Amino acid sequence: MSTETSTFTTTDAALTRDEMARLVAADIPAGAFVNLGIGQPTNVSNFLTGEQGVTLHTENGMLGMGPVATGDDIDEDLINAGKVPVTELPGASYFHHADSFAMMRGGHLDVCVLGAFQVSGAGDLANWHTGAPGAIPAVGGAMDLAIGAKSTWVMMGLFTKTGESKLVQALTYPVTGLGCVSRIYTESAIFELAAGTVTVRSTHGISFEELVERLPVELVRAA
Amino acid sequence: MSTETSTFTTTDAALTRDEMARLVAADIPAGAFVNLGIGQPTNVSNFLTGEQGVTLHTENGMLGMGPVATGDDIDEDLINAGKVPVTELPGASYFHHADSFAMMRGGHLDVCVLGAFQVSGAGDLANWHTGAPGAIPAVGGAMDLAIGAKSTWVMMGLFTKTGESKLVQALTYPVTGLGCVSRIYTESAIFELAAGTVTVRSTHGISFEELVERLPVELVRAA
Amino acid sequence: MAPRIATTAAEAVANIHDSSTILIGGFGNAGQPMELIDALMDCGATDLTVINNNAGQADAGLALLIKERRVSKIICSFPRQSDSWHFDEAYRAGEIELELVPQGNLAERIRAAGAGIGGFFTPTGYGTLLAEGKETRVIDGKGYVLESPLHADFALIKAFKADTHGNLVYRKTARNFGPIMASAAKSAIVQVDEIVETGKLDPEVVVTPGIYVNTLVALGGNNS
Amino acid sequence: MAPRIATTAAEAVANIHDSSTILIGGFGNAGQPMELIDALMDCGATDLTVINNNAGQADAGLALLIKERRVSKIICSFPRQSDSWHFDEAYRAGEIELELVPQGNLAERIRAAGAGIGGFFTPTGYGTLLAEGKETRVIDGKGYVLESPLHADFALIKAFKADTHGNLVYRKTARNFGPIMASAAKSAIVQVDEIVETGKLDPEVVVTPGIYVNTLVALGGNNS
Repeated sequence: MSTETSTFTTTDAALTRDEMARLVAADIPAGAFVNLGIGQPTNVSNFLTGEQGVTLHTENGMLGMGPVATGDDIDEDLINAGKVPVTELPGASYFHHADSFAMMRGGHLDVCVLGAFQVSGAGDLANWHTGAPGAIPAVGGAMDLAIGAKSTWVMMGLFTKTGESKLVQALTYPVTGLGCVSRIYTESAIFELAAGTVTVRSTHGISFEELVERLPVELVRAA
Repeated sequence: MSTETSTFTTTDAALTRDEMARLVAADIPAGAFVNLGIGQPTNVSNFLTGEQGVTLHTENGMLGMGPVATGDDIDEDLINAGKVPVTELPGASYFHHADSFAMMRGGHLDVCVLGAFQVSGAGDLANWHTGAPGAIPAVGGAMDLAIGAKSTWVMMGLFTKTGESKLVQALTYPVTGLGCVSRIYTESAIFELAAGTVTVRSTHGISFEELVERLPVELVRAA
Repeated sequence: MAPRIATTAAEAVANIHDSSTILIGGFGNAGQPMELIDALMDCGATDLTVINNNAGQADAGLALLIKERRVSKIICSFPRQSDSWHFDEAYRAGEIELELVPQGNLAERIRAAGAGIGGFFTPTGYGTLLAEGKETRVIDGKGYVLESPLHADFALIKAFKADTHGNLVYRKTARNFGPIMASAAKSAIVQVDEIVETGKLDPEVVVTPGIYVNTLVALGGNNS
Repeated sequence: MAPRIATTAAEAVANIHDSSTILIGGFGNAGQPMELIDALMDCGATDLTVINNNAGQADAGLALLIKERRVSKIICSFPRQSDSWHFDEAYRAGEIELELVPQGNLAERIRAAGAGIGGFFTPTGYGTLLAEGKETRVIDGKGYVLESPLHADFALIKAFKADTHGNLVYRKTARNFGPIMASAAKSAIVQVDEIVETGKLDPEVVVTPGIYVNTLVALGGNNS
């Protein structure tokens, strides 16, 4: 999971969702055990290569999950955490829910990729609940996933519809997990978070200086 | 495990070890899941009948343990808690050590039969350590077994070699488990322990009155 | 005891009484004991506390129990879904109590009940709304929340095959909550596709030993 | 990562360094990784903390490590046996530290380490010498002792078969501590009778998923 070799890069255009997913996929070390959260992170699986030999975990009790099932391959007993029918790869295994979450909680997965409402410079994550009055709360596996891997990466848009930064000094949404996020992929920039320092690895369609201006956290440019 | 129908009985001679084992076996309810401790309790299995349909648990990871293995049936991967080769009955299952002790600790076994150094009138058990200076302590599964069944029964001699009662007011040996024993089988008498009351179910080669005289705990004669 | 073998789902759930706490297995449709839930609906038991990953979907199963106000409390991780309208309505009306538990803590609490553990420190949920009012502790520099076991009177689960001793095997991700729920209930009621003779399941591959199973009912299935 | 496949026991244990904490599987001879323990003896690592159910027997394996004073501390449930003379001597000489743990607490502490649990309340040992100095608590009228996870640097275990992904199956009661020890070590080193191609083990019957296995070595066996 080391990132010490990252050098600052920049591109003219913001990243598309597929480009983000492709970058995440390329950053996953060969042979890693990975959980991809529901939503944008699921798309990462489309860009993993066979040579990477990545094993996917689904928290409802499986390692070695294959692509989404279609046609005759659909089996109602074989679904992912998003309740979508999936397939089984050679070397797969099944286990019950307590064993599956023990695997996460025990820190055995290498990478977990999640969506987010907000991430703080300290790596605090908010992605489970808007906290809006009247909203019915539902947490699922969000809090387990947040702390359930050696590295937790986030994929999100960097700005809200009204232009506020989702990379914040302190969360205003309810916390999912504290100090758990180590990397954030957005359409505009990729950030590394470590020991309270936020390093910008790359910018996309925005300059480092503009980022510094628009984001409420102190930023360091990668060397 | 109810004993409400027991009526007081007496026989002229002290029970032999086989007679004790036979009585214990007869008291085990049909269909029960049972763990028999190392030593005297192991002998109980020789007196269980097929009609009882008792399932034996061994804490090193098996339900459905059969008789001791001999000859070609000996398999070094199939042993009991006493490390003796055993056999497997139809309907057996294997599980790992944490699951096996979870089964005990969770109260899923019906009966556990153990040996003892001492039992108190309150059902406290001492059977793991003499506490003698210089003795190297070893506990094994003793403490787990003591509290690991719906009913814990003890088989022991009632008196020490020097004639002291091993049914005591308060343990002088180190505790294995508190308030866990509900029945004691000895060569001289069988006792039911409940809510601090010690009821004598039967005497063997000794009268109830002699027992009252020799034992330091208050005794009630079964109706 | 060898499990009671019921011939219908109705017979399997006949002992469930008002005010019971019931673990219900399944994640999505996988491992969901549909027929047992329907039978629970028919048996009339009410004032139930239900422990399930979700809070019912659409117009079937658990959702109908909630619609009929038979569930006074639900303990789950993910009640709100696009089609959880019956729960949403009961909840907004203040007619159902919700205890929201992170999914892994839910699983571990159920496992703890079966394993005789009195409580455990989990890192999941530390520093969040769902730890409010709970004991917390920093151990080796990391924050943990104390969580308690979730015991139940009954478990309704679905497995693939059973033998007549009650040993169970599951299929793929339909295993999910089944094994831990069977261990955490006083009485586990299990629907299976097929009951085979004892001796037909390899002891090495049994997932739930028969000791955890009280009632079996074979209801066929699509996958056998 | 797919596990490293070593060709000899010596190569399998080559990374074990002085002052390591090592989980060693087995109960009696069943599941005991004899060849790996012998290789550990040969590799010279010392000042070891060993977690095992026992403290060595006769003049082989763990007993020899203790005889050579390579084990500074042992965490076990049953050190004293008729043939545990090397442990007895080291212990009486004050040359080995002993942490005695009830067997089920030992298993649960190992499981807790693998499962990321910070501590748990167990009824086993409450009111006994082995709870002295430990935090206790009465929960719903029953006494419990707080026990902590047992993490380790390495686990040496024996399984029956592995596939090249490191998925493991065991044989009969030789399963014992293997699965939980594999999960509790930073690096699990596993000897098996046979390594088969990935795809040859049924995913339903895998007991230890490959994620827990770091090094495999096939050493044949008597039972395959």
